[in-house]
Amino acid sequence: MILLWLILIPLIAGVVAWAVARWSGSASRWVALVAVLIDFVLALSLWTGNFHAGLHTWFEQADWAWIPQFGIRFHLALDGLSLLLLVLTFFLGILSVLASWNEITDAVGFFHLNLLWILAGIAGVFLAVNLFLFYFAWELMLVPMYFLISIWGHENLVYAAVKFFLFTQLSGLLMLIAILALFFLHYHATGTYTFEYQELLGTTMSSTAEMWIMLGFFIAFAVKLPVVVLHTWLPDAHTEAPTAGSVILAGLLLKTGAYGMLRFVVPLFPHAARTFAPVAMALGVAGILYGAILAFGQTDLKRLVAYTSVSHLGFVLLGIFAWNDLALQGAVMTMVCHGISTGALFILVGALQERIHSREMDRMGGLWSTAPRLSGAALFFALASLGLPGLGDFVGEFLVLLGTYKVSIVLAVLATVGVLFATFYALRLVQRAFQGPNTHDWRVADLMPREGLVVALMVVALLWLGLYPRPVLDTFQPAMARLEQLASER
Amino acid sequence: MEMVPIRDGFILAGALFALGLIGVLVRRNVIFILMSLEVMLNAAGLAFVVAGARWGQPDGQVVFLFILAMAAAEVSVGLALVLELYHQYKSLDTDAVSRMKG
Amino acid sequence: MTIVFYVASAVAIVSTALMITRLHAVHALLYLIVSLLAVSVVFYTLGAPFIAALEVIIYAGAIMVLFVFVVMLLNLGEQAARAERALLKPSMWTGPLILAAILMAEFVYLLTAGSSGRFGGAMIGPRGVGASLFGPYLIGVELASMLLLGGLVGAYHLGYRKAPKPEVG
Amino acid sequence: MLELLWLVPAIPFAGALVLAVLGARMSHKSATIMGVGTVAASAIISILIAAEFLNSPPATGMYTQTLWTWIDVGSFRPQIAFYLDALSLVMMVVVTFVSFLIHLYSAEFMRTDEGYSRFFAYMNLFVACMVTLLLADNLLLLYLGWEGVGLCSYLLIGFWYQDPVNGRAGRKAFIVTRVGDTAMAIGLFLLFHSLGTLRIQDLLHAAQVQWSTGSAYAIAAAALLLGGAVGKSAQLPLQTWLPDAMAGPTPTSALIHAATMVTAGVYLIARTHVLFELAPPVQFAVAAIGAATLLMAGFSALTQNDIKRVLAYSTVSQIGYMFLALGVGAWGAAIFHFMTHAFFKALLFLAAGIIIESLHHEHNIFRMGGLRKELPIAFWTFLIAGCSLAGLPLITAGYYSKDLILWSAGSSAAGSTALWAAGIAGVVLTSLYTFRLIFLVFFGPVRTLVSRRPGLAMTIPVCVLAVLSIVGGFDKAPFARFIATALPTLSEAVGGITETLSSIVAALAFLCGLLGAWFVYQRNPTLATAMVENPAGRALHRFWFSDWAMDWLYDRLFVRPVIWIARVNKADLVDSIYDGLASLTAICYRVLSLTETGKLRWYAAWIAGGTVAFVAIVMFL
Repeated sequence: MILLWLILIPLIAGVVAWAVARWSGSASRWVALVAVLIDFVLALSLWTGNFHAGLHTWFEQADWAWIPQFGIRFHLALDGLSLLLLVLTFFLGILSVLASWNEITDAVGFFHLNLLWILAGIAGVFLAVNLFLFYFAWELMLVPMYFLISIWGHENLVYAAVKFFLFTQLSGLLMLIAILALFFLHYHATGTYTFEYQELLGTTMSSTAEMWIMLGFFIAFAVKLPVVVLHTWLPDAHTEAPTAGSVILAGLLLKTGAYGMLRFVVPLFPHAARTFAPVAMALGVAGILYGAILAFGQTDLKRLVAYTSVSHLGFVLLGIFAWNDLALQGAVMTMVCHGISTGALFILVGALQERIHSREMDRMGGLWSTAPRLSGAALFFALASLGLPGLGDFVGEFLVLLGTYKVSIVLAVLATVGVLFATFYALRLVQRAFQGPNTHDWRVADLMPREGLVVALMVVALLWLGLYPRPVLDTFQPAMARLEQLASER
Repeated sequence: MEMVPIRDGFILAGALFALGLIGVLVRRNVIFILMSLEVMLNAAGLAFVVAGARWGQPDGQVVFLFILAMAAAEVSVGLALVLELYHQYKSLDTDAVSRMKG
Repeated sequence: MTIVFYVASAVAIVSTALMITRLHAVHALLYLIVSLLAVSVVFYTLGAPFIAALEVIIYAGAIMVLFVFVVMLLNLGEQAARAERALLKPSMWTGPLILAAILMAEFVYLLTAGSSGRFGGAMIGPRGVGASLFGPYLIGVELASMLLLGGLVGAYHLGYRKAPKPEVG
Repeated sequence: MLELLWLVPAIPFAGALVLAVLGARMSHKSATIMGVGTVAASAIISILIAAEFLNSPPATGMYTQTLWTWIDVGSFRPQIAFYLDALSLVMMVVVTFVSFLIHLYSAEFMRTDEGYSRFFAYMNLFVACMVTLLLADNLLLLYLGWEGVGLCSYLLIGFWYQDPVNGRAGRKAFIVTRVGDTAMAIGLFLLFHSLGTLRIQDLLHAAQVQWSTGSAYAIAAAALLLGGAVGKSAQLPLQTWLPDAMAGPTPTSALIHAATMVTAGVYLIARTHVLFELAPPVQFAVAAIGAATLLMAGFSALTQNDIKRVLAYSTVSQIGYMFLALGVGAWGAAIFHFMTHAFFKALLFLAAGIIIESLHHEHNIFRMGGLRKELPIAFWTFLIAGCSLAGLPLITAGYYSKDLILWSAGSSAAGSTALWAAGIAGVVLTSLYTFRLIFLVFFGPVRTLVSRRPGLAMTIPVCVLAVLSIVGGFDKAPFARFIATALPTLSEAVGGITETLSSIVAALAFLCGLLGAWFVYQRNPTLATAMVENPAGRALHRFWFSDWAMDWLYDRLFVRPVIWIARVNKADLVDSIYDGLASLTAICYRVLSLTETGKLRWYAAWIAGGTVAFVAIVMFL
């Protein structure tokens, strides 16, 4: 039941927030904040409650018939991986509500409606274990995101929103085809209609069919992740979106792609995934290097941060397809930490844009002298992004590399060079924007208490993940072990 | 009583339809176009009646009735539009009314 | 009966051809009425007297009256006919003629290919049609009535002009 | 007492945190207390620990303190744990003590800087990271400290961030050292996968058991670790960042870029000496790199005119000596030289800092002169440190440590006469450039007037370090005995150079350099200019001055291509595929919209045509 509430609360609160905005914008904000806080507390309570749950299949389940003839059920289930990503979802949800407190001034109610519905969709994606429901949730998070970009975005918003929509929608349809193909193949094999994840797990099919269906899923998730070549929607969407949109895009939406790969692509199609793994890993490494070089070349601060996502998510892809305990846990760790560190960078860039109305690094410089706390925070998160040991990202990336080394030395070496490349863009970001002479004579306000709180929370989270990541690792360790076992069983 | 070959009934319907089409395509005056449309609808109805008569069933005539109703509705709206058009453009030339050009 | 069918058919085709070539709208209307009456005769020969009657009453009667009213309202006279002549160039006929010829050929080919044989000769009167209309086709009738209502509302809306305020004398 | 070990890095870290968070609101005084006090506490604790360790050494000669398990994934279980033995103890005590002195000095040196608290935050963080690096029980934790000190180095080089030149120098330092770190990270992967652990002691033990001498794994692992070491310690071919790093505040140069951080590479190699012993080619490479670097940097130092750059090159050169020692298996000698070097090089920088501050931040040695009378404290301390650097026989600490290295290079089984000769040539060069500096700065006519004399907080540290620069070498024998509990002793070859011979030659080499410098820069000042005036001399001068054109080479080979690619590809070429798709669609749209003529008859004609076509398809297919 609690799982259903996790999704329902934001859905309902979204409507309420929309309704009360008629009278007061800040009431709408408070409604959104309280709703996300409740969800966060619920998720945390699930975490503490299941901390020592061990190797159960699922910690928690909720299952209702929906269209039973076709095996469509409203089936939610939670394991360590989902749990962790849910906690991250609502953590970033709180921060994005706080971050857009002052930024959004028009259509406040509709903004929060969209924001909360995206969160509900993401929670649905992380919880659904019925493929039909999964697809439903997958689409649910897409449309509000489109509105978020196209209504509250910046200069080039229509272009970015349409590009985002086309890429994700097309890939979503591809996934739908793959889901249906799997559905019918399973019907042919067993004679029952079902969309249930658990039942589809052992579907027998020819290796060609397996490869094609796997590719359908893979491409759908690869667009979201984004894997290089399919990544070009990302910088535009991230750059044009409002701060909350960027945070959710980078912190959560990209993770749904990685989650899909972990939950569906490899366990459902283990043989095809194994055949395909070298290509996927090579794509991951290409993403790491290519994203880093692109990030290095940007002058738009937000675009730079957006390309770093391409680079970091390359590690996730690499880790998933290296498919051993080290790399997998590293991939999940990278997902979590990237969500926080990149989300924080977007929040800071958003705060900066609110102050100087520009994202061009050429128009900045020397901001440290006028906004030291903002600059110091940006430095901190840039360092996290370049993989400084002691901060969360390092743990994830190191584990991924360590695991990859076991599988392919060449790719591990190239990816390690990618870590070096991260230094280029991270330092460039800090030095161009915050250091150097203050040629434009900026006099800007430093972080306000509300922003300071947001940033401080993220700093603490990253330090914690970097120095004592064991609670987090232990949470999803059984889930990953089970996925591994699923993939190797057949 | 001698019977008419069914083929000839269809040929008549086809001929009337084609003539109506020529009218629609050639005439630029919107009134003529509407009249030609009436001919085409009538031809289509004729084809139904012919087919119904072949099998001795009333269904062809029923469909003709529907076509008739549709023609009536179409003409009333169409002619109202013609009047409005003439008020706005002082012309019945359809080529002159090409503001929907892409 | 056969001869009546062929004569009526010939009249219908010739009058339609004349209709689409007239310059005066009123002339064209008259030819159209002739065409419709001829088709009505055809219906009668096909054993559909009810439809023949409706053709005369509704098509030739009601609908054509509408046209007449409109032509009258627009006050199309000699001037309009001159304008029509300017618009109707001989070169415009070729394309439509070819297109219509091909279409007709296709129709004739398709409609006659499988339908050999002759009419059953049975007369289906209003009773048969009515029974069918209000039996299996009842929903169609309701839809048609909705359509007519729509046409009525549409025509009224389009034709509605704000009446000038009556001057208070 | 030993269980307080964790406080040694923790206290400065806490200080750094407090300063970073509250620094802006703290008063000058409390920032000073926080900045200097924490490091002082750390130094006191480490000295107390050392005292206990010496008085009642643990039975196994080492002490491990485990705080918590850091990561726990499968068999990968690195811990946050500290490991103390003779090697890390020496390093820790030297680092914390020198750090404390330099912090004290900084409190005066930086007093008027607006980033006062930020400076101490960085410096404290550095101490914390450096101690973590030294005490780390496993290579991952060592890597944490390793990157941490690299970060602090970057932050402090670019401390005066408003000048882009400083920022660039910092970035260069960080990136160049990270090139080495990348190699080191790969080395970590290799070690973990072949030996199954990253705990240093277990790892060394496993390596000894599993790998034979000269095995490919051992060579690869040692070579990759060496990559990290040359990056951090500014050895060939990654030495180019250190001279530029002098853009940072002088105390930073003294602490990070002379005394402590740059010797981390030496520490790493000494810590993992087993791997190097198992890989003789790599160990020889260490020696060769050391020898080549000490000579190259020595020549470059001769041509510099910025006082701090001279010292920077001399640091590179001295670390070259340490590498030479490591390469020939004289582990103890390398650590001994690290210690004396930490004292005298820190002192040189601090004294240089006094000079620079007194002369309105003048760095050019040709605009200095005659400071012997003006700044006696600076003169005497600089002279002592300089003599120690150049190796004034019998008195100075530097003489003892360097002498040990030279003798080892000649007599070790892994050494050779060529390496020894390179070392001796290095002594000549060292002596030459050191006294060039001293003569130019302290003798001759006064060229710039002194505006300020150092206060107490700056005087005390230099005096303490001056004493240490002399007495630091007298404990040679006990030091060797102590360090032998952690590191193997030198294996002497039969028939190598005797210690006495080596010492005498080294002393002569020192005199050579001294006299040469005196002759060229004191006795006959026109000679130096004459040498540079002729074409060959000028070319050579330029070549050496630009650090053997290595910067130029790297710029062309690596920096520019990367920047070029990034600039060309700014708009992301992949995106043009999708843009092309979009424009194709737009073209289709434009073509199709031509059919929208707005003419009713045309639409009807299209419908009719479509019907004709459709019916035709139905008919004929």
